[in-house]
Amino acid sequence: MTRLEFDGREEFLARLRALVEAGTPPERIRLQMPFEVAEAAEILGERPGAVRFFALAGALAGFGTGLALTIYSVVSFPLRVGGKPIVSLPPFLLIGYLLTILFGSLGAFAGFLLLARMPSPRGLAADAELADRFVIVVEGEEGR
Amino acid sequence: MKAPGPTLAAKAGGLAIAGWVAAWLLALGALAAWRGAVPLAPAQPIAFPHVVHAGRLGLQCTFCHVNAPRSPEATVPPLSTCMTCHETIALDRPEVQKLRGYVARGEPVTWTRVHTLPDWVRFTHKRHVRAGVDCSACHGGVAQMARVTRVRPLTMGWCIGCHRTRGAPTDCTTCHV
Amino acid sequence: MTGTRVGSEVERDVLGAIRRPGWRWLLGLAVSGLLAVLLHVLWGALIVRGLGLTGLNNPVGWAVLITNFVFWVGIAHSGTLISAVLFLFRARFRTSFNRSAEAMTVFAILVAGMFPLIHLGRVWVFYFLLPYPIERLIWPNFRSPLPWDVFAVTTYLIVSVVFFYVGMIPDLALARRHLPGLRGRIYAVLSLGWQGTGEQWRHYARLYLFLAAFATPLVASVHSIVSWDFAVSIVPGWHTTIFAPYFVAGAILSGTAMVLTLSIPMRRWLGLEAHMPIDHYEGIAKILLFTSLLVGYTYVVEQGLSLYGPSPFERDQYAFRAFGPYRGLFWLMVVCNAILPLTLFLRRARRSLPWLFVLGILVNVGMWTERFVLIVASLSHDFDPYAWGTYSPTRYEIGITAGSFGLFFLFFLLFSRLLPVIAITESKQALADRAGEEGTP
Amino acid sequence: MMDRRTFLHTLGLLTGGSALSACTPGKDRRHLVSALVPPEDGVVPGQSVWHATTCTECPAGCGMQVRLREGRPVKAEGVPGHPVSGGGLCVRGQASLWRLYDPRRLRGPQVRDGGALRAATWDDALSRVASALAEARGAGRTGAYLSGRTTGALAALLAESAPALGLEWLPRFEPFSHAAIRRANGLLFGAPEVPRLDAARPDVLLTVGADLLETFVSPVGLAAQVVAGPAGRRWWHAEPHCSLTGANADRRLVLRAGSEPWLLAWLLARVAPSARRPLPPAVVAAMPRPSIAATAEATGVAVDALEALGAALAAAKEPLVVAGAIATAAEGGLAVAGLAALLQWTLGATGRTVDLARGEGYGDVGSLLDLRALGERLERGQVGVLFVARANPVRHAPAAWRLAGKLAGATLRVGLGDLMDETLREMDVVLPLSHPLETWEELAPRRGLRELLRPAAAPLGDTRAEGDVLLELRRRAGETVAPSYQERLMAGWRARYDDAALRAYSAAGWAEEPVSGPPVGLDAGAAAELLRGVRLSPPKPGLVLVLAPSIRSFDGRSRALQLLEEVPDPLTTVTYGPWISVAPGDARRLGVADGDELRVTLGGWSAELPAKLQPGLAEGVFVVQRDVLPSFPGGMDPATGEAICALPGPGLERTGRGGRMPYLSGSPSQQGRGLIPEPIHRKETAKRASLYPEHPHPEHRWTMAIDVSRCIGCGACAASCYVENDVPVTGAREHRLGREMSWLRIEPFYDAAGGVDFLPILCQQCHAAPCEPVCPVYAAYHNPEGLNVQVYNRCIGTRYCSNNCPYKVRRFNWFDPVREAPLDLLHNPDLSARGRGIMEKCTFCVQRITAARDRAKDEGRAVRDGEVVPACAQSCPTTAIVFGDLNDAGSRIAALVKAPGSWRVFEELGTEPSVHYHRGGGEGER
Repeated sequence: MTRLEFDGREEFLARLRALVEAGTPPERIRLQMPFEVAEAAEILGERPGAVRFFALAGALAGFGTGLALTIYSVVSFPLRVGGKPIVSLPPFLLIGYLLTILFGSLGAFAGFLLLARMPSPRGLAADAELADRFVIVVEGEEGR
Repeated sequence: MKAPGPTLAAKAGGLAIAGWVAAWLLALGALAAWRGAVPLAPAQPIAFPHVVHAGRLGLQCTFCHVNAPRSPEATVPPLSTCMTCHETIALDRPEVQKLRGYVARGEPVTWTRVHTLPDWVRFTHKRHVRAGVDCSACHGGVAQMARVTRVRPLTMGWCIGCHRTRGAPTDCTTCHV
Repeated sequence: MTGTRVGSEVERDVLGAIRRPGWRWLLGLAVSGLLAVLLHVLWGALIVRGLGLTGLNNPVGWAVLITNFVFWVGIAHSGTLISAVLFLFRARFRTSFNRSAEAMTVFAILVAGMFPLIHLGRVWVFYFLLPYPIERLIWPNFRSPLPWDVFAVTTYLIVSVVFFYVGMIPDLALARRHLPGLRGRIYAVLSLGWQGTGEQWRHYARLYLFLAAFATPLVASVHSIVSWDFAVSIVPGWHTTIFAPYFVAGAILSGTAMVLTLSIPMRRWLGLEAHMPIDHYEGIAKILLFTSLLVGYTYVVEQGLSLYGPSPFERDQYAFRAFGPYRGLFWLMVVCNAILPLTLFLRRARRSLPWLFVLGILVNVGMWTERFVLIVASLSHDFDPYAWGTYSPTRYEIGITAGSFGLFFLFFLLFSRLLPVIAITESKQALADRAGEEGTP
Repeated sequence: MMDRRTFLHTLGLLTGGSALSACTPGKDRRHLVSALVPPEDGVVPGQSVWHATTCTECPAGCGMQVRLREGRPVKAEGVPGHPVSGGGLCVRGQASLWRLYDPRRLRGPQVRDGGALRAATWDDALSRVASALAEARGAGRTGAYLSGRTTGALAALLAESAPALGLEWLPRFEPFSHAAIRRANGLLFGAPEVPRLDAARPDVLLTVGADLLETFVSPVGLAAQVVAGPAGRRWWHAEPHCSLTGANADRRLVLRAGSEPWLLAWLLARVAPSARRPLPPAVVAAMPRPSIAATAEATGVAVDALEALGAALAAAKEPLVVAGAIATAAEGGLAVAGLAALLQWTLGATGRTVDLARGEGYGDVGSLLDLRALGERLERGQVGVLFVARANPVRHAPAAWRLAGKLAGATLRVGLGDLMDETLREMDVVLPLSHPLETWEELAPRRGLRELLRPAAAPLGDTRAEGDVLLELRRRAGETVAPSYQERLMAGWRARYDDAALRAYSAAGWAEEPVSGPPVGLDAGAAAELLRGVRLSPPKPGLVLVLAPSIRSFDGRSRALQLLEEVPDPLTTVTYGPWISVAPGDARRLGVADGDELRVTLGGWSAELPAKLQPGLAEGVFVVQRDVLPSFPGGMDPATGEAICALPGPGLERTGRGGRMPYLSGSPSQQGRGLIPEPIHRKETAKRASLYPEHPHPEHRWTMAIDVSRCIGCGACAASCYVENDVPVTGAREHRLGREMSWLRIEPFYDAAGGVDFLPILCQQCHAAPCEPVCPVYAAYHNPEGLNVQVYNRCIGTRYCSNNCPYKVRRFNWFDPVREAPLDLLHNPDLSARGRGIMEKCTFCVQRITAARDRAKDEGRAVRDGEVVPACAQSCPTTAIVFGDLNDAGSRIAALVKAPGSWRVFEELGTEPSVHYHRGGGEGER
């Protein structure tokens, strides 16, 4: 396996591009970066992660929960207030909206932890390496 | 001015945060503790066995608790009621002698309530008895109890449950005025 | 010049700040700590003796306590605005402020959240407000704006905390590397073992984007909902449709002002001048100016509507605000919120940190009075003339208000020492971007 | 003749909760008590019994029924159809229960030991008195017994006891002695009496000074009569200041103080020629004939007003002129009373609406003249033992007399009373009297009427009935007397009544006997004499200080009862503490605002009082309610012995002190907001403008209608509400902060002309209530019977509901309500607990609705119309409040709600209140 380190982003990207064009299969390339470089993912031809699906699921769940909770609460113990109808949707939609956002963000966060395999014991290990430079690691055949 | 810094900061910070959190937990704890708990089966000055009177002798509840059908409060009977029998019956029993002691001293007996409701609940025995609710619905099988025990939760949800099944009013003013 | 060298500077300075507690800091910590204690002591008194200790009375059932609630929720706003909205708009000057603004948001919501509880008559049954299946079979009334508040504020708190934390993960990892021993371990655990692999970065980017996307509508909705506490009622002076935008604008104004108030001294005392350039402050100043214009506009519209509208109650109410016993506060609020910020049309004013600092404080004074006038004046002069009455706070309310500031600054001071106050990683990225632009003609 | 037990039973002595029955601990929820024997028959725990008895807060003797629970009186109400009160009970009557439970009540006898009073036993105290009596007899010094107005059985006992004890029973002392009226009637008709009035019949009514609605003889009864007057009835009221009576009259004439003789003289001359009962020539000859111009000049009343008044009286079918109170409490009061009496005579009122034969029984009441005589006798050391019972002469005698000092002239001073006062403080022996609800008594407040008082509670302290004290003293003097006052009374009743009659008496609490007096005739000579004595001098110019009677404490005897301070003064809404009412014009001149303190000086006398602006008041007139003054600054009219209450030339200056004073009104005017629409057109019942469907009220729809033309603002409803609902009494400090707790208030609104409208505001039980949807926990909700329910134990105290209530009728418990023992016994057990941090409010006395439904269920029927009567409606002397079920098409309420001109407050807000207001049938001239 080979390990390459760079100070500058441009050199790093150039080299990465070269590697891929040279036919190195992306799945054998591991990167480490001090900050996000969107182009890297493009070069490796990776598609945006699945976080969005978690977010969507959370959002939908939230909205459903909000409506269900509010409607159930008035139906189970109907009390007349201010001459308003028992099931008054506008305020209930509001609750639904808020829970959409709440569950949505939590869903996204949970998804991230899952996909990024965090918290990761390897990362927590005392000697875990954290690059303040750009690192490209190309695993050899024996890597698998 | 470098070594003590972080530790001091950490200490102060830790303390402050801990204190704040602790205060909240304390408050919540106090909240949880806040309810007047009533023992389920308190000891009574005289161990009156309902199992004998209501059970074996088969006396009606209202034989002693005369006010149940006509008043909000069922009330316990006056000692004179007990003495109608215990002038002559079971004089050897220690509890009966206790009773006679009270009467002799002219001292009223103060029982500990087993079934009690908070001040903000208006409960009337009359309505329930007249609606044909069996005493045991709320008081349990007293006729089998040597010492009266609270077997029903007597919580609002429990009341409402019964009111709903029996089609009794569930408007708040029914119980809370 | 390449990104990493400059980047490592940021890293050193910011993380270095965690080490050096000046005497100013310790003093501040002590003072704000005492105030925070005072807050809880006075609250205890209110619980034990009753709310009669406040100056509240028959027409005026809400006053300083609710004013504080609205005020702090308002403060909380700029955090989300700067981190989420500016992130979506790719506003570069954001990087100097977003971390402290997010922290500010979290702390402000914590403080704000206490006030609805403090002003409850029977706080020991506050759980009646929470939607959980209790044995009483009865639920909160979701038609009332107060449960909306409960949901809105809770949501806002949780989302802000997540946003704050997620944004910090890479920096925590860095901090872990800079600090030896136990504290290092703590930061390591907090960083969840972040290593900055390509995989992590990929998902991280998506997550941050989504959080920003979720948080952005909250900027608008949370304070709208707070405004509906008033707008949904029928009280003359409260019952107006303009309240939602009015409150949001006001919230951002006060929040931005608070950012200035906090970050200018911080910049100085933590020696971060290099990483929080004036240009960035100018950007904030522009936001301040813009929102101030919005607020000024709503003031005019509000009065206009009342004069134009059919309701004599409304008309009397606004006359009462401007010329009644609270006129002093009313005009103070107009000057602080709608007039003084106009100075920011001048570039010199926008770039003068002392003025921005003073202005920040004045604007928040103005915003606090705005909420006070709005709440108290409306209640003290509503429909039935017989029931009119005025209100003035007691030392309990004043103490609790001071205490709330104490608690807030306590949190912020701790933050300024225990966590990286500037988004290091993002700054690096920003610097790299700039370097890139300069490097590639 | 029935046996003793049935006899007692008939009198209700043994029925539930009476003083003797075992009283079970009410509040203890932790224990149950087995008594030794069952309680007396009739007692069912947790059920109330109503006792008919009599109110004694003032001499009128209104009927009062008391509700007993667990052996304690918990509520007082009027007796429907009572001959004196007609069914209402005034604010003071409501407060009589506060007197019963007053923590400051004297608990036991006190005797003076080296200067100070100290507690003593009855035996000790009485033996002192007995020996002193013996000594005095030995020394040949007759003692004196000075008491307040005393009637019925006690009067009989005193009449025979006083001589037996070597005492002279002095003429009764009453601050409101109506001496001038009695003197005039004595001179003119040989009947020195206060006539019984019928204020319901007149179609034209002129009251000069006489405050029919506040303190004049029998205010509750008169109020009921006045509002029941015939349609189109016109009522003029003439007085220098602005009293509640004046505020309620159709037209109020502001008289210059002391010009009453002018007005009446002019009227007499005006109507005499055409009168239905011509005056004898001698009288006509002696009649003074002031010109209308001179009269207008002297009285300050416009000529056309005088013309209108004269014409109305002359043309009236059933005219009535009444002069009294402030009008006769002045120099020349006799002339005023005399002229009024002659007007009554010549207008034909005497014998019809003015009944001297069946008078109010004031014949044996004296006046200040008698008090002065007593003072002189004391100075000359001619008095042996001096008794003062149920009276406070020290406070009501003119301060200049220094009566307190003169009392030392007696060998021993014995005071009988229930609360320490200025007079009792001067006594050597203080004997605590039981409350009228703790003893047996029989009153005869007016001729031909007997009223029963019976014990409703066991005495709270070591107190006794006055009758028992007298009997005991006679026993100690060696006489053989009845074993107890109770025995004496019962013997009397046994002799007087048979079984049925006693039952009736006991059930009603009163019995009327036919009284026949000779028809009175006018003594022409005396009349001419009196007329020749009328001096028409121009009234003194300049400021005048009016010492007005107070509806809240009568002559001051009820002043100690806190409830009466909690309930605001109807005209100024001042609650606690003294104040001086100032006309806005004078306030500008003096540069004072509400709460600024004024020093008032009259000769040597001075007092410092905070000012309160009163719009209705004429400039130059300052009003102080005489009950709030520590001593009486006025003098006495030697001709009649009346206290002079309109005092010219007071000195007024700012002290510079001042501050927030406890008054409740945020604005004396409606600010054009039309709470009381004016004038009321017949308005089409507005279409319900709402997006929401009408919600159903399947069973009942409780609704209230209030007739503002009948509401006189007396505050009885408010007081009744306080007692019925345990409304916390918060005190002056809280009132200053604006934290009164009243569930029901009466809002006085002044119009530009100085007229006053009274608007009772209570929870309006809106159908689209703004308070409900904002409550986060459903503590406020709308129940199927149309009530806006407040569930106290669910309330968490956000106060949002109160903010959102346009009527501001919700009350928040800022602190835990505390009541000093034994006041805590005055507690309605039907209510659920409320406390600190809870919002509370009126719910149309829902506990009474529940009780009525309970009763109906037991009897297997529906709730009847008029069966549910909220406390406020029950007490209203003028029956202005009607309550009922709107679903019941035949009910009174249904008719009233539909009636033209009925409106709801702030209807434009779409809250759809369940409280409807209307102006009765005929609109007043106001």
